[in-house]
This record gives sequence, structure tokens and C-alpha cells, in this order.
Amino acid sequence: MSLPAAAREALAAFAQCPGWEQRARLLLQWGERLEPLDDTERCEAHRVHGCESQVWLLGERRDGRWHFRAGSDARLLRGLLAVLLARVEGLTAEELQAVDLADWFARLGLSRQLSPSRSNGLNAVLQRMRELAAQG
Amino acid sequence: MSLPAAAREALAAFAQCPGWEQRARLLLQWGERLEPLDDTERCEAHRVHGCESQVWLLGERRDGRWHFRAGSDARLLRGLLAVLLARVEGLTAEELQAVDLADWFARLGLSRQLSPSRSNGLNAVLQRMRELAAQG
Amino acid sequence: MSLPSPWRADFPAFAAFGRDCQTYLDSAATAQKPQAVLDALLGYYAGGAANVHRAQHTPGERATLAFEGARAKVAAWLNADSASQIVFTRGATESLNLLAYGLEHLFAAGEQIAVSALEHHANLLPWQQLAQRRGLELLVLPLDAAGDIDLKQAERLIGPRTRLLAVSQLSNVLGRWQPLEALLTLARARGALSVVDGAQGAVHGRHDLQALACDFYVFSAHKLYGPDGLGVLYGRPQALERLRHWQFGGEMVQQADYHEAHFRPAPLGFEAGTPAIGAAIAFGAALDYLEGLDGEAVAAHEAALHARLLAGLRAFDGLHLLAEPHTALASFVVEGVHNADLSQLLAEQGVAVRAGQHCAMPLLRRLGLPGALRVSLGLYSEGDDLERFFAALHHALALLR
Amino acid sequence: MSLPSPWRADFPAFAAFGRDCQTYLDSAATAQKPQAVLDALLGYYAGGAANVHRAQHTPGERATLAFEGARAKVAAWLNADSASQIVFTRGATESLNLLAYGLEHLFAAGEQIAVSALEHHANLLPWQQLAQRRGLELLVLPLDAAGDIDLKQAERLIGPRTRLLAVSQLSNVLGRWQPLEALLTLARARGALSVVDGAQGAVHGRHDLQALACDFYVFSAHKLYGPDGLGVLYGRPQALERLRHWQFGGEMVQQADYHEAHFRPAPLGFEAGTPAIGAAIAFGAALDYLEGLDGEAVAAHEAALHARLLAGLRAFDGLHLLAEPHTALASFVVEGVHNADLSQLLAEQGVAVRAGQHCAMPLLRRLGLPGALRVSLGLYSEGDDLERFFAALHHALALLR
Ligand SMILES: Cc1ncc(COP(=O)(O)O)c(C=O)c1O
Ligand SMILES: Cc1ncc(COP(=O)(O)O)c(C=O)c1O
Repeated sequence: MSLPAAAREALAAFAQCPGWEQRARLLLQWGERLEPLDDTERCEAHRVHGCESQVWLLGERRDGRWHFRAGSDARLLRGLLAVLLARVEGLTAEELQAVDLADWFARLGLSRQLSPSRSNGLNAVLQRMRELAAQG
Repeated sequence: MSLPAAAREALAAFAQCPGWEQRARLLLQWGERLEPLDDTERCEAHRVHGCESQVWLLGERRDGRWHFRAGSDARLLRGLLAVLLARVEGLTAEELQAVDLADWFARLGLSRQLSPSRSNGLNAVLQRMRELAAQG
Repeated sequence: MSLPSPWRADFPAFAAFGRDCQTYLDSAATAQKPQAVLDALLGYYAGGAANVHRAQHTPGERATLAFEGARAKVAAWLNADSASQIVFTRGATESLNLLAYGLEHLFAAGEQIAVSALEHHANLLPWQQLAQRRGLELLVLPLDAAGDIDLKQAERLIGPRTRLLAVSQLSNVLGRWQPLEALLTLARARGALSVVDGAQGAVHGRHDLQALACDFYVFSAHKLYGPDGLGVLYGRPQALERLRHWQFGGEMVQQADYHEAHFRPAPLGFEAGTPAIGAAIAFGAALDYLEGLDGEAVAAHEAALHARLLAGLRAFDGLHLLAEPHTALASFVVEGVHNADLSQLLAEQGVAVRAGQHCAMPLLRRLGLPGALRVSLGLYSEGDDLERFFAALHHALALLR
Repeated sequence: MSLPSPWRADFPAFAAFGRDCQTYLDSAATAQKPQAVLDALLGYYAGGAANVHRAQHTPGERATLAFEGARAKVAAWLNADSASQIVFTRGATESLNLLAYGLEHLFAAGEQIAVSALEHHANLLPWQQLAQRRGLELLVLPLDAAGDIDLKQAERLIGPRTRLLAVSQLSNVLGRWQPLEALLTLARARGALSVVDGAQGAVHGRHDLQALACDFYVFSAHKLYGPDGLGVLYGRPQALERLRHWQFGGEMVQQADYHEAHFRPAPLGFEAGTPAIGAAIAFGAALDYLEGLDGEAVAAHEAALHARLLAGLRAFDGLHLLAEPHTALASFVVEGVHNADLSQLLAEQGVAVRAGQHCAMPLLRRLGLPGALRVSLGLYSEGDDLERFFAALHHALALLR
């Protein structure tokens, strides 16, 4: 399964990243790339619970392929959302269920962000994504 | 405070008792001395709860002095009751409240029988005795 | 026929018992812990404690991973589908109380709860009190002559008004495996929820909960070679969904305001407040330890010891077993001798067995006994323990008769 | 001004934190344990575990004595009249749930329960849910500008229909001692029962519960340098007598039959099932350890560290304290910076502080904040911990701004 272009780019950037500081800077930069959500999109219906920060996730299927948008008030989390979306952009529902996102974050050197410690909430985002794709 | 005669006798017998076996034999013997309770006395009203064995305790005040009778279906416990009654026979309510029964059992080498482990129930007997004397 | 336990040295308590001349034969009350459990407990505390599920920091993540890892080990041990089916409690007793409160809303006056006549108080009183709160009928399934729940009678008694069946897997007094399969089939056929008290059963053999097909299963870590203060409630996902939240606080909350709140689903939604983190991690180590043993060898050792126990007891005149136990323990009385007298004289000789009503007062009353003695075994027990017990029993009886 | 802690070496976790380059400043979530606690835990398990209150045998007696000894130590620590006023629970959260269920029968629809606006979920949700079950009104006492329960308003709000007041002694977010004396006098005057959540308060200074004059006081062992999985419920005798039994099972029973049962009074009647024996014994050791310290020296060290913490925080541009804390902790936000971003970058640098809503979502919402950072201290904390935290905070802010 070949990676989307943005995902290849993320991999290239993060994989050779030497330390936490550099990684944080990269996450902040990637966070800037997230297409902003407007006020009506940042609503309760799109809210992902189980994060200490506020997170919103929207998914849409066009021609059998999923396109997600996401936002958060926390900047590092925005970066994580960006590299997540880069990986799943344009996948079919089947591909979405199959993709190993733990492995994806591991390859980026970001495994710790998936810890079961609830406060960060990335896990809740992944789960919501799967639920949307399962319904859709 | 001088000890009642039966108590002095108990002290003499138990204090010089060399081991658990001898002590058990003595307890069994002392248990035989307990004046038996009749069927109407072995009733729920006289039952002391909080013992795994069945225990009954009756108290009566005559001329300001307390006289207790007790029984149990367990023989070693009957022995313990006998040496207890020997110590408290004929005491006034004030004397009863003041008497240090933990010390009494310690002097007999029977401290362990007062452990807070509930199953033996000697503690429950002591407490019931104090309650009776307080009411009476 | 000395039947040494090859695992005895893994349990440091036996060195201490040896020094104090104690023979421990009360494992059904609580089991000794392997060194691996102590190491895990110590490793956690000495490595830096942290609260779970609350913080992003490294100690907090480490504690959370270890705690959730323990949950996964419990799930694997029971062959549960998923770790989210495992709720940590204080013990079997709390698990059962959680169920009796959490399911309360499902019952309407006049409906029935079925328990058996041999239940431990922990699997009787929560249901009895629920029945009193809600005006329900508590059915007590009678036992057959062997000491098992009578299936014929159960079939007659468990009817369409029966909404729940709660029974033990292995009796803590009679030592008999109960006919769970038939009972659970019956409950399912009648549309009743089922609860299995595995407090004793979980310790002897390993059970596949997908095969067992009960809705809920509970047990305590401390009897399964783990630390005290920790218990397990296993539930099928559809059964867990029917539980109302019971205790409230800390991290079981999804969203809270002053006047209303929303709660997480199981398992976290049922673990209010800081849990027994160290105990959970150490229980994970107990399961790792057990996992590393040869289960068949353990079962064979326990069976041989148990046979030796029964044979030895039979040699005593006037000694009567309360039932013919299948495994793990034997309860008995001796004609003309009070169980309290016997247990006291055994204690004087350093033999630790349990006497009394074994938290099953109604069963003992039904058997017409004021109490009984119980000898119970663990995988670390060995033939010499039994020999010391037999000698002490002999001696005690000589004194008493 | 390096402010070393003379007691640091008593806590083995700091050697591990040192090796891992971790700075632990989250003691309000859970505290590290002194070696004495680990020794007691190990001593109990390695010396031979046994269940309590059940058996006459020597291991059982020893365990019972040690467990009841721990209860007596807790009573002495709180200056309670008697050990029978101390009920062991899993933690502060369970103590509060026990109260909310055990007192439920005293409330009639339309009556009121008063809590404050700064309560931890554990002292809010059990009362909120009780109010929902019984049709009661939950009064939320507002705070004054300093972050304390507003006494004027409390006086106005707490009236003859108020049957219970439940408040924190020391806020886990604001770090301020609440005006308990005035509030408890008020509650008593109005005939309301009083519950004090001492989860944080119990850790800083020693409190005389006879002088404090509340009906119930609760806290968790794990925050007071003891093991997790254990909590305390203290009650005045007349208050404990009003509690209905809540959890049912094992040895809390006086007399049981299939269809009815009688229960023991407190404390044992409220400790259903096998308790956390090892944890209780180890908590006794924690209190012995604390008892052996010079209380004034501890208080002086904590005060000096706290002053240093506040001074250091004030040097950061755009940093705002949520309130002026009296002791133990400081919660803050930094303008234009999200608390989750900050805490993540602090964690990357090995600094363990807590971020988020601190189990007090309604309070944070009232303060208009999505979350905050909290730095909290223990008696083992020292100046170097703070220096590392300040440096990491500086670095994180440089990255984020
Ligand atoms: C059959 C059975 N059920 C329940 C329990 C209660 O276990 P715990 O005291 O650990 O809660 C026990 C143990 O005493 C038991 O033997
Ligand atoms: C003020 C307050 N109350 C109650 C609790 C709950 O304590 P636990 O989680 O130990 O039950 C805490 C700790 O988080 C607290 O800070």
C-alpha cells in the first residue's frame, strides 16, 4: 500500500528528526497546515470527548473515499492531527479499517502520544474516525 | 484489691503451667466446673453474639454485687468463661468497670485468647458483661 | 509419598512459616504470594508511583501502561475478548455489590432472583438486600444429597419471572464444582442474567469465559496468589452496558457540571477514584507467574495432595466430611467434638486451618451444624503440611476425648 | 537558596527518578512512599499473609492484630476518641460514596445538600447523584474573589432545609484552606450533618478531629505517603450510627439467614469482604514514619519551598495564578498558551506536573478556563526540583511563543 504524498513528506521530516525539540517544532509547523474549521464546525456534534483539550473531527465520503478535517485548541495536538490526516486522506472504508495507525505514529517517532493515558486524546480521535467510517 | 478465692486458685494453677497442652487440660477441667445452664437459660436473650461458638451469659445483682453465670457449647471456651467468672464473682458495678481483664488473662498466660480476631468471642463476652453491669 | 511442591520455594512466606513452626492450610481464605508479586509491588513503588489516566508525564504514563497491562493480562487469563470487559474492584465482594446495585434498575417488584443454598455471604447478602429494597422474591435453589445445586429443582423453580441467577462455581465449604453449564443454559433459556462467583473456582484450573457463557464472573486477586485489595468483575459487553453507574468521582467522568454529569462506559466508568494501582500491577505479575507454570503439573499435584488429604481424614474415627469434595479443600466435623475446640488446639500446635461457618451461615444451619473445620490447599502445599496436620489432629482429639 | 529536603533519601523513588531524569512535582495526585512503607508491605507478605477477623490461627491473629493496629494508628493520628471511629475504604472517593449511599435514607424530597463551587468530582458527584435519586436540591456555595467559600453567601444559602454540608478542607486546584470552622459552626447551627473532604488537607499539617468538629472526615492513604487502594472514613460515633449498611458480604455480618440478616456496627459493618490488609498495615507504617518527623521542620520546609515556587512563577511574563495558594501547590495558566501544549513540552523535558481540569471540571468552567497547570509539592520536594521546572517552563514557552 503506497503512502499518500503528504504522508511521505511527514515520514521524511519526522523520521530523521533528532530530538524532542525538533519534533515539537515540526509538530507546531504541521499544525499550521490544518485547514481551519469555522465556528459552525467547531460544535458539540463534531466534538471528540475523552481529550482534556478540545478536539473536533469531521469526516466526509466522496466517491467511496474518506476525507477528514480536524481541529483543536492545543497546538501540538493540531500537529498530531495533521500527520494523522496525512496518513488517512482519501482512503476507502476498508483501507481505513485496515491501516495500522499505531505503526504509523511509531514510524514518525510519536508512539508515546498514543499512550492509554487519557489526557492527550489521540486514541479517542482514532476511535471516532473508525466509528465514522463504519457508519458512513 | 484482693482476689476472690477461686481466682487465686486459677492463678496458682495456670501461672505455673508449663505448656499449651497442660493449659488446655486445665481449661477443660475448669470448664467442667461451670454450673450448667438449663434449657430456658440457653435462649436467644442470653446469647452473646460475635462468637463463632454459642455462648450465653446471665448476670444478676444481689446486695449490690454481681453474680454471673455462663455457658458455651465449646469446651475450651467454657474453661475461659470459668476463669473469667472466678475473677469477677461478687464484684460491685464499680469494681467490674475497673477490673483489668486483659491483665487477668495475661497473668494466666491466656492473653492470646483476647486477640481481636473475632472468632473466639471472649471479647464479646467481656463487653456484654460490662453492658449488663452498666444497665443493672 | 511425601508429595513435595516444586513451586514452594517461589513463595517466601513458607520460609517464615518454617521459622515460626506454622503449617498454613487456609489457602481458601487467602493465598500466599510468589516472590514475583512482591517484586512487582516493590518495583512499582520504588520506581516512582504515579496516578493513572490523569497525566501526560512519564511516571503517569508508565503507571497507566502497567495498570492497563495488568487489565490485559486478566483478560487474557480469562480468555475474554477484550480488556475493556475487565473492571477492577476491591474484591469479589465488591464486584458482587457493584452488580447488585448496578442492575437494580432492571428489577420490578414481584420478580425473582435465584441463588443457591450454598452461597458465600458475599453472593447471598447483596441479592437478599436488593430483594428487600425492590420487593423481589429471593429463590434459594436447594442442594441434592451430594451437595450440588439440584438441577431438577432448579429447572422447576427458575421460571419466567426469574430475572437473575447468581451461583458459585466451586463451593468454599463443600469443595464441589457446581453444575454451571446446565444452570447457565437454563438461565439463558428463561431470559435471566447470570452471575458466577468464581472466588474459589478461579483458583483451581483456568477457565475460558467465552466457553462458560455467563454474563458476569467475579473473583478476588488475593486468593489467586495476588495481593489483597483487588478484585475483578468480568462482563460480556452487552451485560456491562446494562449496568448503571454506581460510585462516582475522579476519572470515571466524561463530562461534569454542578448539576449533571456524564460517565464513561466500562471499565473506567466503574472505577471511581484512584484505584489500587500497585495491587493491580502486582496481580499482573501473579498471572505472569501462573502463566509460566505447567498447568497440568499443578493440577496433578493438587489432585494428588487432595486425595492424600481425604485418605488421611478418613482414617480418623468419627470424622465426617460435609460432602465429598472434588478439589482444593475438605470440610469436616468430628463426632462429639466442637469445631472451635479442635481449631484452637490445632492453632496451639501451629496448624492454621479455618473453623466456623466460613461466611456461609445459612448453609451450615441447613446442614444442622454449628460449624466445621476446613483444610484448604494451594499449589505450594505439600505432603509434609498434611502430615503435620494429621499428627496435630490426632493429638488434639486425644486431649479432647 | 537550594532548599534540600532532609527526608528525600527516605523515599526510594527519587533514586529512580534521578536515573530517569524525572522531576516529580505531582504529589497532590499521589505521593511517593518512604522505605518504611515498602518494608511493611513486604514484611507482611513475606512473613505470611492471612485473612483478618476470621480465624484463630497464628497467621490470622497476627494479621488481625497488625490490621487493627493500623486502625488504631489512624485514630491516634487524627486524635479520634477510639479506633472504632475509623472505617477503612478504598480511598477518599469510596468514603464519600459510602456516605452518600449510607445517609440516603435521611433525606426527603425537597431537602437540600450544600457543596461548594470548588469541590473535586469525588465530593460533588456522589451528592449530585444522591440529589437526583431523591429529588433533593444541590446548593452550590459560591466562592469569593480570593477563591474561598464565601461565608456571607453560605450563611444566606444554608437554611433549615439544608440537611448536609460537604466541603473540602484544602482545594486541590486553588491550594487554599477553606474557612471550615465558620462553615461547620453554621452547619451545626442549622442542624445539618457535615462532611469534610480532607484528601488534600490531611497531607499538610496534622488535624485534630475532635477540635475540627465535623461529623465525617475522609481522605486517601496514597496522598499521605501510604499505598494506594486504601482510604479512611472517620465519623463521630453518633454520626456513624446513622449510616445504613451499604455493601454486604463476608465478615460484616452478625447473623445471616437466606432471607434476612443483621449486620455489625461500624467499623467492621462497613468493611464488607476481604479488606486491603497489606495496604492498611503499610499505611500504619507511613503514619509511624510521619510521627517520627519533626512536624514543625516539615511545615517550615514546605512553606519555604512554596514561597520559592510562587516567586519563581511570578517571574514569568503573562503567567497567571488561578488563586493565591496558601500551601502545597500552585495552579496557573500562561496567556496565549494552551495548558496541554505546555504540559506536553514539560513532560518531554522530564518534568511531571499535572495539566487539565484536575477532576474539578465545574470549577474550571466557572473560572472560564479550559484547563490549567498544577505544580504540587511533598515533604521530599526540594529547591532543585523547582529550578529544573522553571528552566523547563522557560524552554517550553520559548518554543511555543
Ligand atoms: C465463594 C466465595 N465467594 C466470595 C468470597 C469473598 O471474597 P472476598 O472476601 O475476597 O471479597 C469468598 C472468599 O471468602 C468465597 O470463598
Ligand atoms: C480534594 C480531593 N478530594 C478527593 C480526591 C479523590 O481521592 P482518591 O482518588 O484517592 O479517591 C482527591 C484526589 O484526587 C482530591 O484532591
